[in-house]
Order: sequence, then C-alpha cells, then structure tokens
Amino acid sequence: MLDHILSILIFFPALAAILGFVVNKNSIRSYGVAVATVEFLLALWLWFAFDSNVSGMQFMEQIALVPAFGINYIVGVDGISLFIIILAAFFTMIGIASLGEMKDIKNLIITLLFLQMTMVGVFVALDAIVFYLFWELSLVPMLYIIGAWGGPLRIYASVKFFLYTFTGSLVMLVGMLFMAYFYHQATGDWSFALLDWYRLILPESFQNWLFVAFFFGFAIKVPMFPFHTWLPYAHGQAPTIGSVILAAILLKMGTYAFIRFSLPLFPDASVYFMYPIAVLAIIMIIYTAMVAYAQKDIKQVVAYSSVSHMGVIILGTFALNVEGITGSIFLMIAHGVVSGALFFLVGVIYDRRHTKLMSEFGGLASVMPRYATIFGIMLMASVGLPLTINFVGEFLSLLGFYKQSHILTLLAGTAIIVGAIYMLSAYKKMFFGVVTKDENRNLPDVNKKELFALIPLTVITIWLGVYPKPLLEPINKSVEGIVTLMHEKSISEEAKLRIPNINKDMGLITKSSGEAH
Amino acid sequence: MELFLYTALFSPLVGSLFAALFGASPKTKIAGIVPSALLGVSLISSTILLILVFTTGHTLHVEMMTWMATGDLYIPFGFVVDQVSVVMMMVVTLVSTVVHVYAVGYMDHDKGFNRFFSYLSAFVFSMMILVMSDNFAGLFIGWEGVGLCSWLLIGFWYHKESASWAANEAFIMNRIADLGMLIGIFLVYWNTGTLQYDGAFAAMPSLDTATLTWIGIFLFIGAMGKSAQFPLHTWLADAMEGPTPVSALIHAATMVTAGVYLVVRSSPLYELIPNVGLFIASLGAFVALFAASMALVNRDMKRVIAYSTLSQLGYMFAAAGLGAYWVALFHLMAHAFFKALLFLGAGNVMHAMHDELDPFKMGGLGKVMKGTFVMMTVASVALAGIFPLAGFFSKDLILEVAFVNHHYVIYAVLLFTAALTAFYSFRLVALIFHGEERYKLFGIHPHEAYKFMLVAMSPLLLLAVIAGAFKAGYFDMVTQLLPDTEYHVHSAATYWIMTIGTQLLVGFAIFYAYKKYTRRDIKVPDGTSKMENSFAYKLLINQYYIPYFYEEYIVKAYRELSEIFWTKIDQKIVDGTVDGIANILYKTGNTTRVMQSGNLSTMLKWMVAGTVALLSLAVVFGLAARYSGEIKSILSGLGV
Amino acid sequence: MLSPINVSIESLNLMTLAPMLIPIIGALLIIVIDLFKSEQDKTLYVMLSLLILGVDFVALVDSAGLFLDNGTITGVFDMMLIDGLAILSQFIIVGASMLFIPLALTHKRFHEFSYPEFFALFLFMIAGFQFMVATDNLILIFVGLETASLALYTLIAMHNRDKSFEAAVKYFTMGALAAGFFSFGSMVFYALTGSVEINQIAAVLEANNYADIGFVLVGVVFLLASFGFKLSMVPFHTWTPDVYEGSSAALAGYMSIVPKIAAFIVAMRLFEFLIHSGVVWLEVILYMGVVMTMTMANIWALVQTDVKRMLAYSSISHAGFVMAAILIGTTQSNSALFLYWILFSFTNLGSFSMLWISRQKNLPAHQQSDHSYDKFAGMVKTSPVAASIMALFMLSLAGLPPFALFWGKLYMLSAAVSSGYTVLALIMALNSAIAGYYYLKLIVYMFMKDPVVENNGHVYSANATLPLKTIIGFAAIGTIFAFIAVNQLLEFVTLFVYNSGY
Amino acid sequence: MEIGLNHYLVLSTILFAIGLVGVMRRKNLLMLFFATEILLNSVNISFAAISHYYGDLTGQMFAFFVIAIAASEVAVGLGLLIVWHKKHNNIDLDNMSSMRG
Amino acid sequence: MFEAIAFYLFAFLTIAMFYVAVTTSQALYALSALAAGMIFISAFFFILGADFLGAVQIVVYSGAVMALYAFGMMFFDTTREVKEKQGNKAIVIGLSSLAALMVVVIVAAPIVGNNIEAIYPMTEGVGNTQEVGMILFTKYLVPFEVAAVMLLVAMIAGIVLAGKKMDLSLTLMNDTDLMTMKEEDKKVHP
Repeated sequence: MLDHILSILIFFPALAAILGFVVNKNSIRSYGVAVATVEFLLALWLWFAFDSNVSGMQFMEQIALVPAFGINYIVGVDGISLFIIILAAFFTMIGIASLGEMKDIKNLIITLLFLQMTMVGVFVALDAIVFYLFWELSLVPMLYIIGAWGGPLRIYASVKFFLYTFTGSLVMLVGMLFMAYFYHQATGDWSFALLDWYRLILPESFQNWLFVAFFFGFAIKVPMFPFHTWLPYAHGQAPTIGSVILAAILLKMGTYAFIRFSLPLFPDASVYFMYPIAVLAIIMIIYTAMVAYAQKDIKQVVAYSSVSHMGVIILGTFALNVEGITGSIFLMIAHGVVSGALFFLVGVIYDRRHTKLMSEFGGLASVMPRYATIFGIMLMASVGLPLTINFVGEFLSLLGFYKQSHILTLLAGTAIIVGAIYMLSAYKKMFFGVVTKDENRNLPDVNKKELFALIPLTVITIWLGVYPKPLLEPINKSVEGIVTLMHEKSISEEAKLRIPNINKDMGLITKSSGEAH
Repeated sequence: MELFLYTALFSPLVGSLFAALFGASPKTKIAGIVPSALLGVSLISSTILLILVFTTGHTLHVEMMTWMATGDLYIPFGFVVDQVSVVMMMVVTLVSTVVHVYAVGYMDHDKGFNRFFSYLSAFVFSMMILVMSDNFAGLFIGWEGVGLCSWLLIGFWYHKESASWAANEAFIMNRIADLGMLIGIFLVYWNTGTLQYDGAFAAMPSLDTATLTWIGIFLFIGAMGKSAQFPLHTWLADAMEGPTPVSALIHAATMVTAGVYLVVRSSPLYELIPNVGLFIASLGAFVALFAASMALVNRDMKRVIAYSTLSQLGYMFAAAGLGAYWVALFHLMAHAFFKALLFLGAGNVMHAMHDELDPFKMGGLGKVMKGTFVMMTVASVALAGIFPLAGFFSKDLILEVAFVNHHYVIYAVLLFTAALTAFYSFRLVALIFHGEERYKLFGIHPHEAYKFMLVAMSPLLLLAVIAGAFKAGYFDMVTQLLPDTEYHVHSAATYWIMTIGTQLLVGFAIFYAYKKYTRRDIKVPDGTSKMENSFAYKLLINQYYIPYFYEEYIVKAYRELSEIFWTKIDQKIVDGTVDGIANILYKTGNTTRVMQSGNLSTMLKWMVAGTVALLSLAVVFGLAARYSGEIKSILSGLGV
Repeated sequence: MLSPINVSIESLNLMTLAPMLIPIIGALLIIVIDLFKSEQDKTLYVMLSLLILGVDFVALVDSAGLFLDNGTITGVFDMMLIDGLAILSQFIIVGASMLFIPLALTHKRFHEFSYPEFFALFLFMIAGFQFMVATDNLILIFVGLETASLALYTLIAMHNRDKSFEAAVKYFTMGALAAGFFSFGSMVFYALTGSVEINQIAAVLEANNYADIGFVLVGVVFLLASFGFKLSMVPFHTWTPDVYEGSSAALAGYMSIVPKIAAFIVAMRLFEFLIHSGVVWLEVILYMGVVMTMTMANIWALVQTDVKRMLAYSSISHAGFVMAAILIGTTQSNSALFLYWILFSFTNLGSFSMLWISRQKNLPAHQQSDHSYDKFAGMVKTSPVAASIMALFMLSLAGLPPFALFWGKLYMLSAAVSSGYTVLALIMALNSAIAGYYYLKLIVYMFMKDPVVENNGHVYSANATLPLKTIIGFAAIGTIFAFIAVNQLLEFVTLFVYNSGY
Repeated sequence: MEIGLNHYLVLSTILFAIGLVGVMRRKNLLMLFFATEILLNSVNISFAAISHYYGDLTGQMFAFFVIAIAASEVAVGLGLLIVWHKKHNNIDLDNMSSMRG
Repeated sequence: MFEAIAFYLFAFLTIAMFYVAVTTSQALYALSALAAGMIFISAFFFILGADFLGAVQIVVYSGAVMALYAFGMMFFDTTREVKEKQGNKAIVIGLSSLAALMVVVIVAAPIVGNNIEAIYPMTEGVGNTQEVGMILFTKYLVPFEVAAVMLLVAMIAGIVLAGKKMDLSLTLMNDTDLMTMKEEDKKVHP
C-alpha cells in the first residue's frame, strides 16, 4: 500500500466525493469528516514512512498517460512537498469538521473533497502536464465555493479569481511546451517529466524567456504585486472555509511551483531576475501592508496581510541559498496555519454578526475573552513573534536573502513593522475599547465546534514555533539537493557566485547527456 | 546546577500558565499567590546560582534543544549563567518577586486580576530568556517576548482608548528598533557564521572595522528601541497607562534596561569600535539631559518618574558607550531597586488618591501615608545620588568615568542632569507629601496601602540604601567577563572636590525644590501663570513637540498614504487595469457586434469587403514582388 | 478520330468509391421505402441511417487498412485520392454523423424528422463531404461541396419555423457568393497552370518558380474567401451565429463539426503547399486571419445572451484556433488538427445535445430565445446532474485539463511552439483565457444564480429521451476519459498524417 | 488586334464585378439570385477561353459543372424563397433580420 | 479581325445586359436582361469553339433556369416595380470597382509561365461534343455522377421546400395540436 500511497492520497478523496453523492444530506457532514480524517491519517502515515535522510523523491509512481507525447503520470514526494500535503489534509479535515450551518452543505462537502484531490495532486505531481492538470482543476471547486456560498459580489469575485489564474497558467503552459520542445530538441524524445527536465541545461536567453513565462503563471497564483487584486475579492467574498483553504493551501501552489520549477530549471534566470523579483516582493510586503492598514473590513485586512506575507516567502525563495529557501518553505506552512486560523477566526465573528466591518465591533475582548485570546495568539504569530511558527520562516527567509542584498533585506524587514501596524490597529478596533454596539453585548464565545478547528491550529502555531526541527530537517535535506542542483547547472559566473556551493554529494545529479543547443 | 538554572527560568512560565488557567474565570487570590511563590522559587534559584558564580567563578552553559537548524545555521535553545547574566537574573527575579507580591494587593479590586498575573509572569519568563540566552536569536526571543508582554500590560485596561493606543505605540516603536536588531543579527550570522555569543565574539576581531561598525550600529538601534532612547523614546512616557506595578517592573527596572544589557553583553564587539561607543555615550548623555528637562515641568506623577527612568538609562548608555560596562551594569542594578521602589510608592499614592496623578492636587500626604512617604523619599534620595545611598555609588561613578576619559562635555552634561534629577525628584516628593492638603478640595480621603504591600516593598528599600556596599564584590565578579578598567581620578584632591561639589550641587537642587514646592500658595496650575505661558515651559510640557510631530507627520502621513494606496493605486490603477482590460474586451464586443446586424445585405458586403481587403494586400504584395528591383533602386536612391 | 480508351476495371480502383457510394445507396433506399410505404416512424429512418453509416464506417476501416499497406491510393482515373487525410477526415465525418443522427429521436416532435427526406438528404450530404475530402480535383471538390451544401440548406430549412428559414436563406445566399469565389479562384489557378488538380497545380507552380506571384495571389484570395466562408473565418463568418441560432441545436452542433473538417482538409491540401513554397503573403494573411478569427469571435461571444449563439461564436473561435495548424503546416500541427477536431466533436456533441434536450416548443415569457442564459439560471438546484454535465462540457471547451479538448489544445500549442510560432502560441493561449469567460458565464448561471422562474427542472430535459441521454452520457464519458484514449488517437492520427506526406 | 486570353479574363472580371454589385445592392432576394448567376457565368467565359487558348478540355468541363451547380442552386434557392414567401408574403431581405448581434 | 469585332460586340452586349440586370428596378427587365446576357455568353462559347458548352448554356440557362425564375417571379408577384431600400451606394460601387480594378491590374498582365501543356488536349477534326463526351465519361465520370446526385438533392430539396410538406409546421405545433392532427389524419385515411 505504501507503494501507492500518493495515488491513494490523491484519488481517495475524489472517489469519496463521487460516492458522497449517494450519502444522505443529513449524514454528509459525518461522512465528510470521516473521509477527511482518513485522508489526514494517511498523510500522517506518509510522514511516518518518509525517510528524512533522503533528499530526492520518495514513493514515486509512474504510469504512462500519453507516452507518444512524453506525458506520464508521475508522482513523488520530498521534504518540500510533504508538509504542504499534510497541511492540506489537515485543513480539509478541520475545515469540514467546523462547518457551520449552511445551505447545500452536501454540495459544499463534495466540492471540498474534490478540491482536496487537486491540492494533493499539485504538490505530488512530477510531470509538468499532470501538475498543470491539477493546478487548473483546483480552480473549479474553488470557483464554485466562492461563487455559490460567497458574499454579495461573489460572482464577480469568483470569475475574476478563475480567469486571472487561468490566464496566467495558460502562459505558463506555453512555457512548459517550450521546455518540452527543448527537451525534444536535445534528446529526440518528448518528455514532460520534471526530473528529466532537471537534467537539461539551457542557454541563458532561453532560460530568461521561459522563466518569464512560468513567472506569469506562478506570480498570479501567489499572488505577486501587481497581479494580486483578485485576492482581496476572492477572500472578501468567499465563505470562511473557502478563504481558509485558499489562504492556507492554494496560494502556496505558486510559491511551491517557484521552488519546484523556476529555481532548478532556470538557475541563471533566477539569478538574473532575482533583483526585480525581490523589488516586487518588497513592494508586496510594504505596499500591501499599507493597503491592509487602510481596510475597514477585517477579512480584507487578513487577505492583504496574506499578500504581504507571500512577499516574504518569495523573497526567501529567491535568496537562492539553503537558509532562505528552507525558510520560505517553512513560512508557507506557517502562513498556511496562521492565515488559515485568522480566516477561521474572522468566520467565527461573521457567523455571529454577519458583518466583517471593524467599525461594527469594539470591546470584544470583554465579551468574548477566549475568542480574543486565540485571535491575539494568531495575531502575534502573524506579526512574526518568536516562538510562534511564523517567526521561524520569516527569520530564515530574511536571513537567507540578506546574503544577496543588504538594502533590500532592510526594506523587506519592515514587514515586521508594517505588519504590526495593521494587525495591532485592527485588533485594537475590534477587541479594545468599550462595547459600543448593543448587538455585541451578548455575543456567545467560541463554541466547541470552532474550538475543534482553532485549538489544534493554536497548538501547531506554538509547537512548531518552539520546535520546528521535525519539519526543518526534511525540508533542509531536500532544499540542499535543489541548491546543489542549481549550483551545478548554472552557467553564468554570477549565478555560480550567487548560488552557494554546498559541496555535498547528494547522489542526485547525473551530469546531463543532453544539453540544449 | 542545571536544575537551578531551569528552575529559575521556567518557574515564571509555570506561574504564568497557572494564572492563565484562571484567565477567563473571576478573580481568585490563588492566581496571584502561586505565581508570586513560583517567582520566589526562581529568586532563590537565581540566588543560589549567584552564590555559585560569585564564590567559584564557574559559569554554567547548557543547551536545552535545537531550535532552528538549516544550511549552516544552527540555533539552539542555549542558556548561559555567567557573571553578567546572573546579575541580571538577580535584578529581574528580585524586583519581579517584589512587584508580584505588591500587585496582589494593588490589583485587588481589578476584574482582570488573574489575567494580570499571567501576563506579568510571562513577562518575567521572557526577560529571563533574554538575559540567559547564549545566542543572539535567543536574546531576540526574549526581546520580542518582553515586547509582547509589555504590549499586553500597557494595554491591560484595554477599554481605555489611551491604554490600547499606548500599547500599540510601544509595540510598533519597539518593532522599528527590532528590525535594526534583526539586521544586526543577520550581519553577525553572515560574517561570523554563528549566532552563539562565544563563537561570534571570538570571530569578530578578524572582521574589518566597517562591518563591525555596521553590526554595532544595528544592534544598538535595537537597544535604542527597547531602552527608549531618542528618537524612539515617546512610547515610554505613554506606557505609563499600564498598571503601576507594570511600570515599576517593566518600564523602570527590567525591560527598558535590556538595551543596556545588550550593549554590555556585546562588549567584545563595542570594544573593537570605540567610535560607535562614543556615539552611544553622547546619545546617552543627551537623552539624560533631554529626559530630565521634560521631567521638570510634567504634572503627571508617573510620567515624571518615567522621564527620570529615561534619564537614568541615558546615564547607563553613557557609561557603556565609554567602555565602562561594569559601571553601566552596576547603575542598572542600583537603578532597578530605587526606581522600582519609587514607582511602587507612586502606586500607593495613586491608590490613595483614587488614580489621581497630578501632584498639584495632592500635598500633605506624608501625614496619612507615612510608610510610603519614607520609602519614596529614600528612593528619591538614592536617585539623586546622595551618599551613602545606592545612587551615589553608581551614578557618581559614571560622572567619574566621563571625567577620567576626558569627555568633559559629557561630564558637564551629566553633572547638570544630576542637579536636575535631584530637583524634579524632590519637586515630586514635596508636592505629594508636603505642603497644603490640596486633595481635600477634591473630596478625596487618602489611606495607606495594605501592610503587606509595604512589607513587600521593604527589600527594595533596603537595597536602595545599601546596594552601594556590594560594589567591590560586584566588581570582582563581573570583571571576570567585562573589561576591568578602574576609574579613579588621578589626584585625590580633584576626586574630593568633584565628589563633594557634586553632593553640594545636588543638595542645593533638593533644597531649592523643597523651598519652591512646599509653599502654602501652591495652586493647581490653571494655565494662567506667567511661567506656564513661557516658551520654555510650553516646549517642555509638550515634550519638545516630538509626539505632535510624530502624530502629524508620520502617523497621519502613513494613514493617508495607506488610504491613497488602497483607494487610488490598488483599486483605481492596479485593479483598474485588470478590470479595464476585461472591460475593453467586453466593450469592443458590444460596439463591434453591430457588424452582425442580421441583415443579409450587410453580411454579403462584409464578405466582399473581406475579399477586397485581401485582394488589395495581394496586389500590393504582388506589385512589390514584380517590381522589387525597381523599388529597391528607388529606395536606395532615397538613401534608405 | 478519337480512339477508344481501354481501361481495366482493376486500374480504376473502384473500391475507393465504396465509402461514398454507401450513403448514396442508403439515401436512395430511404426514398424508395418512403415511396412504397409512407408515414413510417422516424425511428426506422434513424436506425437505418445509423446502420448505413455503420457500414460506411466499416468500409472506411477497410480503406484505412489498404492505405496502411499500400500508401496513398488513387482511383477512377485519378479522380479519387485516398490518403491519410481523406481517411481520417472521413472517419470524423461518418463518426460524428453517427453520433448526431440519434439526436433525431427526441421526445417532442419536430418537423424535419417526420419526413424521410430529411434522412435521405442527410446521407447525401455525408456523401458530398466524403467526395470533397477524397479528391484533389477542384471540380469534384466543388461538386461535392455543393451537393453537401444544398442538402444542408434544406435540412436547416426543414426545421420549419421563421428563424430556420431565415438561417437557410442567409446561409444559401452567402454560400452562393462563396461558390462564385471558389469558381473564380479555381479559374485563376487553371489559367496559371492549365490544371485543376491540386498536386499538378503545385507541380507547375513549382516548375515556374512562382513567376506570376501576383496572379497566384489573386487565386489564393478567392479560394481563401470561399473557404473562409465555410470555415467561418472573420470577416466571412457573419452567417455562422445566425445559422446556428436558426437551426435546431442538433443540426447546429453537427454543423460545427462536419462541414468544417471537410473544409479544413481542402484548405490543408490547397494552402500548405503554398506556404511551404514560401508564399510569405499567404502566411501573413493566414496569421492575421487566425488571430482575428480567434480573437474577434471570442470577443463577440462574450456579449451574447443566448447560449447557442455563444456556442456558435465559440466554434468560430475554435475553428480559428485549428486554422493555425494549417498556417504552421508541420506533421505535428496537422496531427494536432485531427486530434483537436476529434476531441472537439465529442465535447461539442455533448454541449449541443444538452441544449437540444432542453429545447421547448414554446418560449415562456421571460425567455428571449430558445437557450437564453436566463433559462439555465439556478439549474443546479433542480437538475444537478444535468448541470454538472453541462459544466463539464463548458470546462472542456475552455480547455481545462484533463477534459477532452485540453489535450487538443495542448498538442496544438506544442505544434505552434515547436515551429517557432511563439507569439502565435501566446495569442492562442490568451484567447483561451478570454474564452474562459463566456464558458464560465454559463456555469455561473447554472451554479451560482437563482432561477428566474421557479421550475421543477423539467425544462432542462423537456426534449430528453433515452437515446439522447445515452448520447450525452457517451459524450460525457468521452470528454472526461479522453486522457486514456489520447495516446492511441495521437499515434493513429500521426501515422496517417505522416504517411500522407503532410 | 488579336484577341488574347487576357481580353477574356478582363471581360470575365468585369462581369464578375457587376455580379458583385448586384449581390451587394439587391434587396429583393429573387433579383439577388440573378446576380449570383452572373457571378458563375462570368467565370465560365474565362474557363472556356483558357480551355481554348491552352487547347485543353478541362476548362470546359469545369464550366459544364458550374452550369450544373448553378442550376441546382436555382432550384434550392427558389424552394427556400417560396417557403419564405408563403409565410411572409415578401422576399425582401430587409425583413429578414430577426437574428442579430 | 472577325473574332475581335465579335468579342467586343458581345462583350459590350453582355456587360450592358448584366448591368441592366443588376441595376433595373423592374424585375421583368432584369429577368429579360439576364436571359439575354446568358445567350450572349453562349456566343463566346461558340467563338471559343466550345460548342457543347454553348448549347448547354442556352438549354440550361435560357431554357430551364429562366423558366424557373419566370415561374418564381409570377409566384412572388414581382412583375411590378420592385422597391428596394438602398443603403450606401458608395460602398457597393467602391468595393466592386476596387475588386475589378485589382484583378484587372494583375490579370491584364500576360501570364509568364506560358509553357503549359494541355493535359486533355483537344483533338483536331473531332467535334467538340464528342471530345467532351469522351472526357466526361472517363476522367470526369465521378464528378458527373456526383452532379447527378446533386441534382437529385436539388430536386428533393425543391419538392420538400416548395411543396405542401412545409405548410404546417410540426415544430411550432404544441403536443395537443399534434394529437388532434393525428386523429384527423386517421379519419381522412382510415
């Protein structure tokens, strides 16, 4: 069974979703929780069986799909993807378990299970087309979730979300086809397998163009400034569960893809574009933080804060050294946990008051102390307080990038200031002061169902903040592999200089026989 | 011995978590008593460690577990008990134990009693991490942790707008400095390859001065924030919104001195860059004077003490900057005792006066609050530096350091500040405890605090008096780690002239303050007196207009810029472009769909038109192909 | 004196005629049956047509075998040309016809299906298309084209309501103009080369080294206009939306597949040798045409309020997309054309069938047209399965993996990229994104809006019968599980295209 | 003055253009169909001429089939017109624009 | 010389007739002009030696097609003046003359590649009809048969469209009407 664990992880929820159509509407919630729990346990089992000392792919499977065109179903997992998969399973589980009363809950749960398939698929796919397949497919359930259960502008938001991402990924698809074509030119075979592509050394100019093509797809997904404007709408309109999954997992696809595709495939281009991207990342960090400060809607604050944090992740990724990349991967998980939790928390108050405007609240700390406490913890995690999960990622990302540029890191470091500004002022508006609105006087504190989602998140937030080693170790191992690969593949002087030589024989690189002409 | 270390470190955490258990429940005494007791345990452990270090000279270094390890980076949770940190541990645990016990009484009537102790103990834990950590990252954990607790405690009475505002201000301002600190840490890592103190400091002498200077500057920026040095000082006065025990513990005795601790801890670094040290010293001297001047006229009892704290921090930085690290640390310790005492006394007064803070509305309280009166007076004397109290030994030493190092300007400034310090301290004592009983006008019936609160304060009283006696032992101990420069004025005559002169100056200032503020005709100022309308007074009471400047030109600008970013740039430009593209496509569709008029004749015309268009292109191309030779010659004739 | 020509029957290769003769015979059979016993139920004719087409399909399989053994076959005085393109396209023509003809078995009664002439004309039309693709003689192409077109005009009109007459007249008139263009274009090539056979035209032009390029271009222009009409390239597309709207959904779906593949084959035979001979002008014009067709059709599709009309514009856009294959003109791109079109026929079959089963006889007051978007509002509430299937087809049309059309798009884009048409590939990709909007619009209506008028969902299957549902199920399965078949299809198609020298 | 192939081609083109004029300006469908006949006929002249000048019969064949096609189109076209006329009592194409956009 | 005169004469006549056919507002004039033009075209065929084609032209056009149109005209009652709303004439004239001009520009030039060999050469001394027959039933047998099918299609189409079958639209009738119609049918044809 372990040999096929990844396929099981992908298709089990999908199968369960199809069978879910049969399940009675009143029992669907239990069904969903059961399925998601099984999936989560499977993911944990994967972790248990995972060998942290291997930097390459594990549990690989390969099935021919369109061999004539080099498309195969190849999946595998390494330290980079492992934890995002677990996170996806985890969030689906607690997301379904904490669902409140909603219309058409059956459709929602089935959609969520489909979404889970696509999420896991994206992170384990090792064939560009299979990756693209899940990548695109993930848009559909999300479109439905936002569009059917969202707020008043839900249709605008969902369509915008879909089309924006779709456009970007089509450009990326052209890039992928180009890559395959180069591979074809070099070796005479068609292949979309990522590990095959890793062996290809491209001339710099091609690298640059391809990098740009891939960049469009990834940057919109992340979303990077100036492609970020779909995000506030999507978050603002989505139901709680939609925002949670979107923030926790879907956004990570973009940054994950940068590490999986852009860096190892185009090391020279990564170096070439490092500064422009870093500048964009810094704009994301500061600018969106300021925009977040100007928001009146708490959910928008959290949404913009996501963009801001994604800027740090991007920066860490383009540090191009082990510290930075490890940090950015860790921050992906951290941000997933924290922003997911924040969206849960916003959902809690929205369920009670049916408004997200901060001016409608005030003084909630005395009415809902538990809620305020958890919100406070997550707020502090979000601003990157040490011993919370976010700090580890942020610290490492910034530390890594400092190697590349001092000034830019200094600017990016303002994340810790501007982040505190909008978060604290939002917290102050909501929780401090005296209760002014009568509706707020008797709000019930968080209930058991909500605690079921929030307590584990709080525990993870602190646990991984204090003891990140279980995650850092496997991530570090795989990142070392990637950095080594990048160093060996890079051709320009500058790239050799910028990408550190770890000088450890990872046994991963076999010098390519096929260099592109 | 590790057991004592861990006990000292973690018992505050246990206390905090214990109190947190009762966080949402109504007030229970036990939530205050247990943390206090656990702090006592921590104090005892620290004392044992102190004795160990003092007697044997051994230091303790443990590594609890790995925190972060990736690439070449390795950061453990490591703790060190050496001569410097043990002093800090003593100060922290001692003052916090006192404050805890005191707070059991002080917070007696507060709804958030349980919560308060949870926060307060959490603070002590963070502070212990800060001082005990064996690396910069661990230091940073504590650094941010105390920031968090400070935020929680300043904003403890969160229903007050001013309190939550002050909390946020403190946090954000500290964050600005923390960025500097973070950058400093990055610099240390990338240049020395480690964040462990021993490793990093060992590698530093081989680095070039420019790098070291940058490291020094960035680390000091961090220190400036936590220790509220100019220009990041405004939060400290506003932080007085928190409960008084908090002010005593965090904003006088411990947290604000973390910056000094950092500089002292990094003495091997600052030794290498004396220029930065001089800057630190100059800034310290400036802040000492600057803060003291604002304290002269302030009409908020706690703020006066806060400014005095600020001023004393300036002294400490002046000493540290001049390389007299042990002196700075000594003053830190002494200051912690008498300043905490002063604050707690102020807390008693506040309680008695039902949270009235304006000393002009008090007067004559000495009669009803004898204990408090004595304690505050002693503390003020100590602060003023009168022999033989603690302040004399520590503060006068700093003056000597400046003098001996030939920094006469700094010396002069500090000397003048000493006079000012004495003046505003006794202005306060005079206004509160002497003179007319003005509080009667406001219908207040003051009463003395609980006995046990006074008892709890007594250790501080004792230490404020006798701390100077530890000087020799202390010197022997810490100089095993810190540079053991002794500061003696070379000629005995000069020494005596200086010492006595200083004492006289201070004494005069005290006398003047008493004379001025025990008069019978002291009135609550109503903004009409001549002094109140003078420029200097206005400048000082408005804190040199610095908060105003921050509010007007930074906070407001930030808020407005944010608003512009959101409404103008994000919505109009960035999103507008995206929607604009979609709209253009849609509008093109709407405008060109008239082409599909549904009329067959039009459709036929379109078809013919299409053909004709193709034909014309064909003809152009065909002609060009046929006459390509001629065209080329014409073009070449035209010089194309 | 003319000497008698001696030809042996063997040399005529009469077998090459078999696939075309079968539907003709079938059509005659239907007419004869009607002659002897009228008033038969439509099921008879549907099944009969299906059987005949089945036989035709088998005959095609036979030809395919022969082709694989012997290479290109010519027959009947070199008039017939059975190469890979002819076989593949006939597979598509016959196969798609087999899939579409059961759509006549509707629940409601419609005019055309009550008359056997419909089925006879349908089979004649298929024969016409088959002739059109299985020759390179412009005369036979013309005659085959007209046979098919005339039958098609009648089929449209036989739906018997105002809009279908209007559609038929528009289609007919423009078709007549296009026929004029075709004959003029042929005339020019005949004047240039003295031949009306494409391979000889190519040979002569090659020998002359394209001396009369201007003249050649005039011929190209007129042929381009004529095939531009058939392939509905902008600005010759204007008939398409009106005709699709006017005809029944079943026939509209059919029209989006079969006539176009026939036209594609001829265009491929005609234009690719020109492009390969370095007629830059044609390349430029085709480039512009492809881009214009894709983009403008997409933009117009955005603003439609009727689903069928939207699908009409969308199929214009798809045709433009596929037209790129001819522009690129490599084996890969030509294979991509076939792959795309096979997958497209499944998806379009499904989407038009979905419209067809929801066809009402009388329009309710709130509905502007047969298949206005409003009609589908809130469909998921009453018929979730139907809505999901419809959404599936829309997603496939939008090119979302792993549904059928994605693989076609993928291969087509790859063909463009591999031949250096990077900008074209990007434009194609971006157009897919624009197209996403209007496909999504229907999904939005179905899944995210509330019904305009409360209904019990019957409206969405007003016209449904078991055979129709079966067809839809078939299309849906084909659309979802396309990825299983793609490899075989691709290898099959590439083999035929490559062996035909394209 | 020898009449060459070009003369016929030019004539054919002019007639074709006249046909186009008719196609574009006629609103009466019957008369529009006249114009389409002109289109086809004009091409026939060229086919016959080319055939003559090349001494090749293919052109005549083409013209022959064009005539057949033209005749068939007339039949179908008239059929469509009759149906329309029965329902609407006119054959003006301006009345035929229920579908647009 | 004779050929030239004949060419210009008939060219003028055809152009004139066709011009009238597309411009006149009298349907009858148009029809007559068209018929005349067709006959003049057959004259070209005879000049060019395509006797068979000429004969077919006269028979098919002037006979069959014209008869059909004449019938249609009567049916549509368009013998009187036809009023046509004219849109932008400039577009019409402009487009057509542009098209003509372009083609003429290119076509008027001599064809360069004049080394064209006849694939189906005319045989001296054999009647055109025989030659045509020979080719028609060998090389062009398939198109010929397909043309037959096409004519059959056209016939069926004409019958279906113009006949009674289209009078009642089953598409537009609702189900109850259809039922009653069936009942009535049964009554008529028991």
